[in-house]
Amino acid sequence: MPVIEGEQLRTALLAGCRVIENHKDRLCAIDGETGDGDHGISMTIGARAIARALKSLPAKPSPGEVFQAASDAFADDVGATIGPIYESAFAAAAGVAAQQNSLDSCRIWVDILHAMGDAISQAGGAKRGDKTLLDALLPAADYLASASNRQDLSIHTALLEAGSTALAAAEATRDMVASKGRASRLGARSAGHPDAGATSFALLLDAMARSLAGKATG
Amino acid sequence: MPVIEGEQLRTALLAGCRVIENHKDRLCAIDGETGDGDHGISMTIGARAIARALKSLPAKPSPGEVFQAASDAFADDVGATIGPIYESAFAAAAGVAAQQNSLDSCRIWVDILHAMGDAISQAGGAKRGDKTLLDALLPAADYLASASNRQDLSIHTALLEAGSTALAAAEATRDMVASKGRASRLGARSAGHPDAGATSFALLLDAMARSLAGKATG
Amino acid sequence: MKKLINDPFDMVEELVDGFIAANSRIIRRTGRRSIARIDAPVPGKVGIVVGGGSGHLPAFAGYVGRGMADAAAFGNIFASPPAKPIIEASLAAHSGAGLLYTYGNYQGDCINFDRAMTHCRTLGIQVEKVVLNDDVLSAPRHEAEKRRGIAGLFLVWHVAGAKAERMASLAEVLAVTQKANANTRSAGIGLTSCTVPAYGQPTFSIADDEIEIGLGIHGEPGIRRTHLKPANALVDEIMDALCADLDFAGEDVALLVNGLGGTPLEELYVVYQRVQTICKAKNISIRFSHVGEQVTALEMAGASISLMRLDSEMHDLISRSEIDTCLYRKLQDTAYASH
Amino acid sequence: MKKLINDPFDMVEELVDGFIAANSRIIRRTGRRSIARIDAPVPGKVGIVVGGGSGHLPAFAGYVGRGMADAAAFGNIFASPPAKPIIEASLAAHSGAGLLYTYGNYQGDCINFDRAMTHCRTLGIQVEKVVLNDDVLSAPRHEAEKRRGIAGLFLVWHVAGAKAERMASLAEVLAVTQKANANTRSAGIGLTSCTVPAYGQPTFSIADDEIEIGLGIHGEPGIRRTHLKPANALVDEIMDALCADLDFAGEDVALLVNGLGGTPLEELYVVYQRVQTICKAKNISIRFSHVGEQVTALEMAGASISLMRLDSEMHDLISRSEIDTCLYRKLQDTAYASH
Ligand SMILES: Nc1ncnc2c1ncn2[C@@H]1O[C@H](COP(=O)(O)OP(=O)(O)O)[C@@H](O)[C@H]1O
Ligand SMILES: Nc1ncnc2c1ncn2[C@@H]1O[C@H](COP(=O)(O)OP(=O)(O)O)[C@@H](O)[C@H]1O
Ligand SMILES: [Mg+2]
Ligand SMILES: [Mg+2]
Ligand SMILES: [Mg+2]
Ligand SMILES: [Mg+2]
Repeated sequence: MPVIEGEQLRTALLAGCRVIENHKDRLCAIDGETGDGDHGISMTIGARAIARALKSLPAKPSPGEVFQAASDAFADDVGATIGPIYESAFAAAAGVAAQQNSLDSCRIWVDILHAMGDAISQAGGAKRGDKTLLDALLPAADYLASASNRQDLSIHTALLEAGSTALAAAEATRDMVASKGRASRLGARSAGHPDAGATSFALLLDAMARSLAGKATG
Repeated sequence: MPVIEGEQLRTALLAGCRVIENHKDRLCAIDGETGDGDHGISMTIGARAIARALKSLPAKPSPGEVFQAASDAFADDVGATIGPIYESAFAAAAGVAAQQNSLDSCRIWVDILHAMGDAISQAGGAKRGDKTLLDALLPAADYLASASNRQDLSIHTALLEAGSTALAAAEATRDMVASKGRASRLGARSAGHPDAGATSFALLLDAMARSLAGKATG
Repeated sequence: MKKLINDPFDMVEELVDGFIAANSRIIRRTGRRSIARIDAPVPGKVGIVVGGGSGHLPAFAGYVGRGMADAAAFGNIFASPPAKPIIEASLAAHSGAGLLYTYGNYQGDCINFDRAMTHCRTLGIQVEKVVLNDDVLSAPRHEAEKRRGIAGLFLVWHVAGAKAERMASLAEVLAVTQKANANTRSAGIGLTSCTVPAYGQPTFSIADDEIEIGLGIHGEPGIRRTHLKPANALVDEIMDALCADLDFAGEDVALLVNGLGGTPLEELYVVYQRVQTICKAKNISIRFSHVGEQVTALEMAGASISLMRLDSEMHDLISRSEIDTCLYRKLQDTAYASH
Repeated sequence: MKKLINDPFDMVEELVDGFIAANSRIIRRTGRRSIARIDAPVPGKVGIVVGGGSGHLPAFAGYVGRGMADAAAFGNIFASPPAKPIIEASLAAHSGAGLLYTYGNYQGDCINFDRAMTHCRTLGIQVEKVVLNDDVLSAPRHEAEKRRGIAGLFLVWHVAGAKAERMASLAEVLAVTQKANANTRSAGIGLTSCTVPAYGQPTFSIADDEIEIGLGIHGEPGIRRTHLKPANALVDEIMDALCADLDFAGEDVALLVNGLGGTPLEELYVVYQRVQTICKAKNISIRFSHVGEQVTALEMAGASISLMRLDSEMHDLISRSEIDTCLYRKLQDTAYASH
């Protein structure tokens, strides 16, 4: 397996963007149950903007440059809640990655995810359990933190597991009652459907992990 | 069988109005195929207006008064093409009936229908074959003209036959191409559906004949 | 059928009541189904009397007010008003300078307005008429007198209203209105049908991927059906039809992108974006434009495009007019600059 | 999905192009997704900056012009604009007298406007905000700060715009806008869903005989579902909800009957007819009213009612204001009388 440098990160993020776009309709449908049905669209607009930005980065970008390009892309093109959320989250990731040439340990990914989580909480005031993308992101971070002491796991395998953890956690938001964003207006009526933002975050992380591990994404 | 005086005519026209309203949706559907789908509504509005007017006529009105009340009702409440058409037609019928206490011969009904037909042509410029209510009215008049020499037929039976003739003639407008009114804009596309106005006229005449003959209407 | 109504047969009564109550700054009631400008008759002014079936708001009653019409008659849904409310409107608008009737070319309207005209003339009132026939798709050019009137009335009435407001004579108002109508062309497309409330069913049925080209404003079918295409392709077809009928290239025009009721303004601006691109390419100068719902067919989805070729008189009338009607307002072109 | 569009992902770009081209008398482009009054910044005037997701026209961009807003930012369909176009709009509207941001209470708008505000303040520009929360059905009274903004903005912005147009200070414009918001209440019902073009499916599904009570303006579901009822019964429910939240009895009010996009004006007048009957019964004096589509949700069928309690300052501002924006115009109350 190659180390995770900027080039691999770029490829992985592009793979994630393709998966997001492939799941556009599902994400809209989930958002439509309790929100306004546009989450797949906002994420697709963001994914396309990231893809454009990443393609125009110079060869061999640093990991920090890749995350910052994603942040700028979300900032300019997306809007809504999710636009500034990911703008802040990717900017925080870029901050953590800034001094790194490669992202090859569980530890650095834990730091990245925690920084993203903090930035998200700061941007939108949400905390764990509010039925947002934090509820996919933080379980993935937890898993990586627990994995960081295990010698038997490669970073690629650990990230794959983190992706699976995020997907399961996103699914588990089904039972939560939303307390942020549009869905919160429905109160108890918001339970029974998974959270759209948690689902898209999990798809993104899982697709990136698969790409880094050289697996097919879909 | 009672003679056909104003009171019987009023009862018959009220029966006709009920039948029109009962067929509202069918008339709209027919009009919708080639026109704007409102014929059942215009006729129902007219039928209700006639019913209101006839109910407020004094007891034992003359046949002329009955027809004139119907004309005024259409004039005030209906509009569209069919409003002035029936306004004129009923006014013409009132003119023929003016000198009569009863309408007991085929001859007088032929005169009434011809006067109505002329008034309709004058009001809207249509002639036989243009796929209008004339194509139900004039065949009924033809039948009554042919029946007027036959001693074996009561006026009640003759009017029943005239009603059936009108219904069949209305059905036969299916093959005609409209050259008046909205449907005419469709050209050949107007063939294949019976004419809405012919259908409603036939329903009206048939219901009146049934009422005069003491039969159930539906 | 899902509508915010009570008994469908009471709908017109109730909407007329609501309309009159909501617009009492500008109009007054002149009968059960007729209204006039609150200050009608305006001394010395030709009275412009309009009307038609209900279901087309803002047309027709919405245009009563300063700068457009003096009085209007309401019909039932999609049905011409009877002569009676037209006569009421006429008497209210009549200042002595004569009346102009102007309405779309539909058989019912022609018959009822003609009956009202005959009546008013017997009272000694001068009445002229201009029957609008802008829909190029409703009949071929050599039968232009058979064409029906659709949203082009919105442009024509700018000219008619402005001329009358300048206290022109009946002959002058008639002439410029005829000229405006003769220079106006429209064509429309429908994406969905609409439901006449008292019937409760869509007037026609149409597949999810089909549209009607050349339909009118009453939910009646169009002249042909085709598959849904991108907006740009549809606009190109419509513009071709308009320009084939009257050569607008190199001309000054007034332009309307009209929504039929169910199509959001956002889509109308997508349409306008293409229309103005085409106009630039054809060297057509848009001197006045409007994008919005003006002549509707209840909740039908679809749009029409109308172009009116402007000569200097018409251009002057439309650009300098000030309009304050119930449902449409326009300031002079210079209003911003002078502020 | 049947819409007059091209690629759904190009729709906002194209509609903004069309909007700007069609309204060039009044506005100019200040960025890819932002516009300002053609004469902005107006020297000495507080700049009113608005914005929100697309799909609500005439709101929000349609209100840029004399008497309402100075500049606006466009978001994607139903999505708040990012901070960037809000900043572009702000810089264009900024004359030195300060800026007022005013928008509906949605999380996305709050975050993005706040980011723009922070940025502008670092540039030394004074910025205040009034976040509108008129929808009484979106949260209980003791959580009024959670309520979202719906069509009431149309009334509030009359007051804000008129005050700014009179060259009041930022503190004064802020105060009267807060007062207007605090006195405004709205509630809506939806009959159908709507389709976000890039998704292509209705946002929610609803049976033929069901309606949503208390829905917003983004095709999101309402707070409860009930059976379709006659319009009068629905209006009674809405008016009860409004009056239970703020006692309008005996007060002067401004009133909006707003269509969500797919409901014909004819139905809105049926609604208004009932509203004004109720107002008479409750001794509520309607000093200003408007019936029409102002704050829409694409082609969604439905309506909302907004009431704003007027004190003498607000009444003076709303009745004497003259408004000439892209999609809404209003003359002074006296315009007819003085003519
Ligand atoms: N305050 C918040 N903090 C973090 N995430 C949030 C917050 N509010 C909403 N979200 C996430 O955003 C998702 C909705 O995004 P989207 O539909 O694109 O935005 P909008 O609600 O503006 O339409 C939710 O499913 C949730 O995961
Ligand atoms: N010129 C005409 N003369 C006589 N009858 C006509 C004429 N035009 C239309 N009709 C009749 O009127 C019917 C349509 O009536 P209706 O739907 O009520 O009016 P509209 O066409 O104004 O909607 C047609 O089916 C036809 O029978
Ligand atoms: Mg959403
Ligand atoms: Mg018809
Ligand atoms: Mg009709
Ligand atoms: Mg949204």
